[in-house]
Amino acid sequence: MIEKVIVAGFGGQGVMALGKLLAYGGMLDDRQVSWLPSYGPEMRGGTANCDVIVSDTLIGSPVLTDDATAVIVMNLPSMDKFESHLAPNGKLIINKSLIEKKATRDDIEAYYIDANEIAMEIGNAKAANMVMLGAFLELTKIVKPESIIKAFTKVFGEDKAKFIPLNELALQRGAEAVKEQMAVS
Amino acid sequence: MIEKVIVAGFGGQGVMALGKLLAYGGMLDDRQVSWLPSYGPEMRGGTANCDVIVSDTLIGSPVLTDDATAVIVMNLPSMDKFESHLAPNGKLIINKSLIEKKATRDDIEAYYIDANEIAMEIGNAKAANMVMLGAFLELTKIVKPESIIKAFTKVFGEDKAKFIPLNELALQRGAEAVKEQMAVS
Amino acid sequence: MAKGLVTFNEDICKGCELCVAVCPKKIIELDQSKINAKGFHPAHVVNMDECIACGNCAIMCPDSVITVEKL
Amino acid sequence: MAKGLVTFNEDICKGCELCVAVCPKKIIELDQSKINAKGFHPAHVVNMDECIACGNCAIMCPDSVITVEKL
Amino acid sequence: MSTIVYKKTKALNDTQFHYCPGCTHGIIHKLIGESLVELGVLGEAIGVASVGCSALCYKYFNCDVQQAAHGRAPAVATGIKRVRPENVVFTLQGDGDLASIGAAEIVHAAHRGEKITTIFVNNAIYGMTGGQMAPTTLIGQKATTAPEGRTEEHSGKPLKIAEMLATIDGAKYVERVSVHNPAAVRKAKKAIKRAFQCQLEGKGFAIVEVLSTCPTNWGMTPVNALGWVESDMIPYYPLGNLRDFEEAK
Amino acid sequence: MSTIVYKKTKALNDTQFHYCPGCTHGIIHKLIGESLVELGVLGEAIGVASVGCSALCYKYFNCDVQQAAHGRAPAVATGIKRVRPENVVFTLQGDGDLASIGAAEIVHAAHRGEKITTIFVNNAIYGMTGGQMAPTTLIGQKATTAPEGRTEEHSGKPLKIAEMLATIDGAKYVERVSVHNPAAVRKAKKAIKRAFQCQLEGKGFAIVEVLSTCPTNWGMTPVNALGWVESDMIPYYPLGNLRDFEEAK
Amino acid sequence: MAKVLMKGNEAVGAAAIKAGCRYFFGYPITPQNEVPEYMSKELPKVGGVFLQAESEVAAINMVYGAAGAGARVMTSSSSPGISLKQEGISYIAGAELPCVIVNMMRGGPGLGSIQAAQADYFQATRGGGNGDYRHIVYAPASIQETVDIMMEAFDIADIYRIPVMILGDGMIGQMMEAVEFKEYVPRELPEKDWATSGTKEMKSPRVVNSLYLEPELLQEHNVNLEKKHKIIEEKEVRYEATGIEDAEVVCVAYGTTARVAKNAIDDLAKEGIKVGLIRPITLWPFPHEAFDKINPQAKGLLTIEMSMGQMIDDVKIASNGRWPVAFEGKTGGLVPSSVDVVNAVKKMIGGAK
Amino acid sequence: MAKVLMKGNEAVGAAAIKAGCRYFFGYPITPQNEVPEYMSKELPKVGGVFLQAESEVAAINMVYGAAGAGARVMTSSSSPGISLKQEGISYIAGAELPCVIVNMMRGGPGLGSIQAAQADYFQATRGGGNGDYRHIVYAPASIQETVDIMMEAFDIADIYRIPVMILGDGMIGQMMEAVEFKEYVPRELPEKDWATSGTKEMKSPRVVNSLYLEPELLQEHNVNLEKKHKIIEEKEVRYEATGIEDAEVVCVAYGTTARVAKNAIDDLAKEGIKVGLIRPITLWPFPHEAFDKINPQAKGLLTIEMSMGQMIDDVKIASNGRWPVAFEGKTGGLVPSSVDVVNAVKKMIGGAK
Ligand SMILES: Cc1ncc(C[n+]2csc(CCOP(=O)(O)OP(=O)(O)O)c2C)c(N)n1
Ligand SMILES: Cc1ncc(C[n+]2csc(CCOP(=O)(O)OP(=O)(O)O)c2C)c(N)n1
Ligand code: SF4
Ligand code: SF4
Ligand code: SF4
Ligand code: SF4
Ligand code: SF4
Ligand code: SF4
Ligand SMILES: [Mg+2]
Ligand SMILES: [Mg+2]
Repeated sequence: MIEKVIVAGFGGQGVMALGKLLAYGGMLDDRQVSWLPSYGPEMRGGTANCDVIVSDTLIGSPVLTDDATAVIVMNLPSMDKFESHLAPNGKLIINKSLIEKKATRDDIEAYYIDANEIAMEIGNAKAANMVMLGAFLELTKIVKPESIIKAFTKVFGEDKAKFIPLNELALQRGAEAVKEQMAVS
Repeated sequence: MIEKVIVAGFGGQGVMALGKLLAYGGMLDDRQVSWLPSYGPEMRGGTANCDVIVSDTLIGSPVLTDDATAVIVMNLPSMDKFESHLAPNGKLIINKSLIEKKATRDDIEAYYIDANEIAMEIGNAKAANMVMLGAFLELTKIVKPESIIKAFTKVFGEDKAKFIPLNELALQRGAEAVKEQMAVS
Repeated sequence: MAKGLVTFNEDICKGCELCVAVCPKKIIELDQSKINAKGFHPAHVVNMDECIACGNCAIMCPDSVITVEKL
Repeated sequence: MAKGLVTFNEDICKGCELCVAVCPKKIIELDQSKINAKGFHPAHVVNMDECIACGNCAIMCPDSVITVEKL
Repeated sequence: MSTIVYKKTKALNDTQFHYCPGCTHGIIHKLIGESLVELGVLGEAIGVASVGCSALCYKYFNCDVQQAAHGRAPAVATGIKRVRPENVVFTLQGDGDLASIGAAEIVHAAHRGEKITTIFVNNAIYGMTGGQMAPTTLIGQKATTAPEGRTEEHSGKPLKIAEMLATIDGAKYVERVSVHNPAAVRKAKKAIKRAFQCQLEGKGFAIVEVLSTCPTNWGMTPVNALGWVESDMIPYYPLGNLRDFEEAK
Repeated sequence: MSTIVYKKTKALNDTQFHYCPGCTHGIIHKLIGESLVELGVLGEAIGVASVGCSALCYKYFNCDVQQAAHGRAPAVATGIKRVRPENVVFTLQGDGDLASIGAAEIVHAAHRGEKITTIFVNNAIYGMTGGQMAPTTLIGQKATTAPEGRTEEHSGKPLKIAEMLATIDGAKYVERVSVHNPAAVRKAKKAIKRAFQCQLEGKGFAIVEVLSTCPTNWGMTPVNALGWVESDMIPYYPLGNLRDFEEAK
Repeated sequence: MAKVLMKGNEAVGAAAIKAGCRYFFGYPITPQNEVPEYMSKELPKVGGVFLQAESEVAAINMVYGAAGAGARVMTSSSSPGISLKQEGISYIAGAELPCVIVNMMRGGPGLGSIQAAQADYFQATRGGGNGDYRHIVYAPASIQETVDIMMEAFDIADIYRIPVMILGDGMIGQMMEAVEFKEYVPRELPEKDWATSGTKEMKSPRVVNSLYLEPELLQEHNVNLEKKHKIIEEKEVRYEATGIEDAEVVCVAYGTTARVAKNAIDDLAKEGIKVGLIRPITLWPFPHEAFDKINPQAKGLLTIEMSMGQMIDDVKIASNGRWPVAFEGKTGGLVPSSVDVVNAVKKMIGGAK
Repeated sequence: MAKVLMKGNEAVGAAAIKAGCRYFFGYPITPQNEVPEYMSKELPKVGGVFLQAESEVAAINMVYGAAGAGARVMTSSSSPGISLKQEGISYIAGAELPCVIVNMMRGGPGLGSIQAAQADYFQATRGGGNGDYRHIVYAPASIQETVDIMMEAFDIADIYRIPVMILGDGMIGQMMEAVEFKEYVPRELPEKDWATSGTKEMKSPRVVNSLYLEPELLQEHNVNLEKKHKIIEEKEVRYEATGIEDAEVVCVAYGTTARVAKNAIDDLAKEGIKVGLIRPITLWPFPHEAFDKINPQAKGLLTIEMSMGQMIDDVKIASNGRWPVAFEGKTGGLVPSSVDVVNAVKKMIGGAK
């Protein structure tokens, strides 16, 4: 099993954190993992993305160019940039709240998640990234959601433990949202 | 014809100037020439020496190690250091005014010049280097004394022209001093 | 009091609120109803009539978003 | 006035004459009759009786040639 | 009829700044541009970009610019000015650039009385690299390389560049200003103009230290950052003129 | 019975100095050595030799010495002192070394309040390399790289290091002295001792600028060189204390 | 110890502290900022000192001073900053002081970019500073390897009294991987009887120095250094070599590009093309011996670098005419893809199979 | 013009001024001090500017500024000073600015000695700075050649927009030889339409820069630089080769050591031993082509350097396994004697004949 994921969005949308949680969770599930960030020249307000690999076997290059198995895009510029990085049959998970466009390739699977709306519903707009992660986990089963939750305090520190319930919920809601689409698609 | 000369003494004894005049004079005589200085760590009061080559053919390395055809020593430490640099049959020209020792090698020709005394006699202790140069020229005939005199203002500047007569005399006296020894030796 | 006309090049506003903070008439706000291409709520004047064309907002705007005219 | 005894480590004197210049009694001179191994005329006191053991010469000597004793 | 009270200066092109929202680097760019235009020397200007958040300023100014190595803008400007004394040469440098790695270069540009103008953006932090301590970071201020806040025992007190350079005779114009409110910005503009005037009159080296914000690395909103300049920076870094064309005391 | 009025300090070994006749580098060596002995800290001392005529001073001192790259002695001393705060660390630097290439390092040792002592030998010239202009070369003074004499127009006025560093808070002791006559030498010794005292008390950075001669490159006799210090150097570089353990003004 | 997920830069700091490094002098530069940041947080907790120097030049000279005083000390920077340290590194090598220097390389020349590159190979292996000197260069390819090497590097530096460089790149510095910290077991280390510490305990004065005004003495010093270098070349070479005895083509790559090469080699294996890999772990000393084991009938060697081709010089020297040497690379922050490598290999063996 | 006897360092200055160089930024260091000293005296006379910078770092950045402003400009230093210039040189190469840099090498590493050496070969030819860049390196062997090359160097720098290094050594700098100044005839030079001069004449703003934050753009920039390097490798290689077609042994040496080699070759000829010489005049680009003309039956190549062996890497690459490569050298300020070379050659051909 291997998942090579690109997570991309504006700075501030939590794409780096999403990637770190995924990688940490993967490690807790005893998988090989790598996480590789990439920033634009802006310190704030620019674009940010990271490459995450979770795999059963030794990881070669941590860089994803055109061999991503999944791409999670939080905003439009990211979608424009990274859709092409998907391998055939890869999964494109789109934050529908901010991206009106549809996937342009037809050799991939596209999923549309109202991440911001869902996050607002459960009480915190900042949890949109967790909603997207929930969707991704549901689709790939590469890491157990419990492991992500275990990773939470490791990545953000013990004092953030109070946010766990919210984030658990966000993962669930993301999973549910994508399940509906898996059914219809 | 080729002469490879090491000139050595205390800083201040004019060994560099001696070498430069020799090289410049050689050039005026249409020979190939090189002059290479070497200083100790002291700015003043230390030892100084230079290697001069005057030759009819292209000069290879300007460095003299153990192939000097002549060594002109102005003080004792220089003699101790450079006598061994002479090639067999080379000429060691010794400033007898400051060096009481005799040459230790017997495969070379040694000449003893009372350079400081002679210089004092003609009125300037600083001309001791020119006395030594006079002796060397007489021995080797590698450069015409007239060419040395022509070189004088080139090396020291036009404003030093007034010293030419003194220096001409010093060259002559050096030549005479060595001639006596050539006779006896 | 002079009257002012303040225009915003909304596309390049970064929503920093410096203009909001320095307006003596407190008539500038971020427009929560809009998001520009850079992902920010752009600033706008809510009550242009009160503008005194002091220029403070424009002087402080780091991104040269604002033009102020005296009418 | 105190009397002094000034000794010179002649071998390492550089003949700079700083001691000569600062001696209040003007009793130090370079010894033109000697040349040390370094090629200098070393300094010496010409009239030790006049020495007041002020230490100026020794203080100024850059090469620690001089020792001054008060008798 | 309407008259323009404020409009973007033509010394800046239409490329959008990469600076963070509310970062006062942008205000300082505007002041430099406006000064050059008002003095009528934009066409003679050659800027020297340093390494820091303003490294990319060559993308924005409507004048020639050379991008310099970190800290070396005054040396680069010296090279330019000695070749082209008729041009107007300025450097735009951050506090990491000028006060830390480039301390020798700025001291010696001042020492030689180099006829250049330096705009020194003091935001008490390394902006571009993500918030490390600068020589100008205040006591108690946190930085990524001073996680518990700067202490005097470990790092000394913050360096006062304007005061230090004012002791050097060749620094003929030295002033510290701020851009934390419109009045301060207006004063800052005057100082920058006068610093260019110093160069135009051939007096010598001119520097304006501008207290500036870094909301991102200070961890504040842009508006709160302005407040911090007033409440914390200005008390330690007093505003005012230290040299106005006269000799050093 | 006789008492010793003056005897060579035991802080110096018997290796003969390579300095030119009458060069006051030698006097300064003696003062450093005597101070260390009198304070009883020779055994704790670690010197840092710079690059200049005194580069070889490690051959002479009876204490540990590290030879530093040109201008970087304060950085090397910082490295030593941070590792061994209980030792007494000093740098011995020329004006080319400290005021020119090493300007950033000295400013920042002062800025951090590094607990080291710097003896700064200002002879207004590059001695070791043969008489090039230093930042401290006087106006009109000739140097091999200022063959017509230094001019203000081309190179600015000489840099006053003591005055400049005295503006930095971490520089807790700053004094300028001279060694052109016995009285001056005695004062210089006091200053050097107090500069070490500053370190021993953990106050911060201490520097003594010593006006020194370079008869060789000034083209003077050693005695005339002393006279030139008095007639030409001291008027531009006034002697005296600028900081005595208190805060910067 | 359990595995943790760590950024390369932080892992560098953590490993150094575990190995007893207590002094860090550095200056900020992307993409290695997490090294000083980590050290500023963690060193004080173990009684060490983190100091942000005023520049890279000052930092390396502080390292010189601290190393000369007997400390375990390191610095870290990235390409332009490492350029500024060259004089200081030359001094440290000349004075035979032990220290560790990390270079997380980025694109160049000049200010270049902040993205990962491997374009400082020449500088690292040939010495960008003046004079005849060498320093050991390790090029880890994963965070785990970085950590393991860091923990050894200080011992190696002490044993040989030589600077040791860890040559990573922005990617190694910025990426996160799982890593396990083994217990640090020091080698047998020589006493630092050359370190300046004051003469109090009646020891005779010690001098840390690289100045030898007498040419004969400097030559002698250089010959001694060279002897040391030869021992290091014999004893400290490290590399990974796989499938080279029967390979059609052998890839030579270090660090990040070696990982890309591995992907490509796996892909090629699926197509039945046998490709070997030599991954130098020490860049100096370069693993010349590995090349003697290469299939003499191999069609060629393919050097893969994130540069315009620098290690290729060493590969050519090692090959010594035995095989053609080709190059595949990207630079400026770009990373060659496994497809690039696959294609390059196919080109060497004459089109697709 | 008539011949004059001149020190190498002064000849450097005189030739530069003849070639139109009007700006010099430098910092004192032995054994090249006569270069700045000469310039300080002579440049003002021709309306130029000599400026003593506060450091080598400042000097090279002043050169960057002046070159960027369109000037003919140079700097000069010796080994440790050149180390300090590495970041700046990398910037100049990155921004594609023309300038001339003189290095009169001395013994190293570190402070080393003030005597002549050739131990900065790696630094000069591989770039001691960061990133993928190259600069042309000329290694003259006599004062006359130094002068001739100096006068061309500025044109070459302008044509390729690249720094040009003159790699001499303390001996070349300090010695005097007879020299004749030919009239400077400039090549056809491209307009400096990239130089910053103000936008007054309605030109659009110009930027001198080495920063390319987008990896794709930096890679493109690097590829363009590489194309330029290839052209230089094709067109600007210079060397002297004598007697190599039928040599038993070929010496490879540059600068001062080439002169020693010549003496030795003459001595060996007297003994009936045929020894050839390849004397690279450009060290980069290295004269690989010369090696193709060497007698295939030659017993070996002997590299002679005033170092512990640096150019030997290039000789090995050029030899590509065709001949054994041996080394003879001294370092630290010592110069190998012709006897040393004679013995080394004899050893290669198997004892005395
Ligand atoms: C030689 C070198 N060292 C370090 C860096 C990394 N660096 C880039 S910007 C910067 C400092 C930025 O701080 P500052 O000058 O205060 O500018 P700001 O971003 O705060 O405006 C540093 C250290 C570099 N590019 N080059
Ligand atoms: C990096 C570097 N640049 C230049 C030099 C050459 N150099 C040796 S000593 C010196 C300056 C000496 O002047 P100063 O510091 O005033 O000491 P002084 O000899 O006058 O006591 C210089 C430039 C060097 N060794 N290293
Ligand atoms: S011009 Fe003045 S009053 Fe009008 S909106 Fe701007 S700040 Fe407010
Ligand atoms: S100051 Fe400018 S950028 Fe900031 S909110 Fe106002 S208009 Fe927008
Ligand atoms: S001690 Fe005083 S009086 Fe005596 S010789 Fe010395 S300087 Fe003169
Ligand atoms: S001061 Fe010292 S060195 Fe100078 S002359 Fe007197 S004793 Fe000799
Ligand atoms: S990091 Fe700070 S200084 Fe840089 S642009 Fe952002 S706010 Fe401004
Ligand atoms: S050159 Fe000058 S400073 Fe150096 S030892 Fe001689 S007199 Fe003293
Ligand atoms: Mg800053
Ligand atoms: Mg000096």
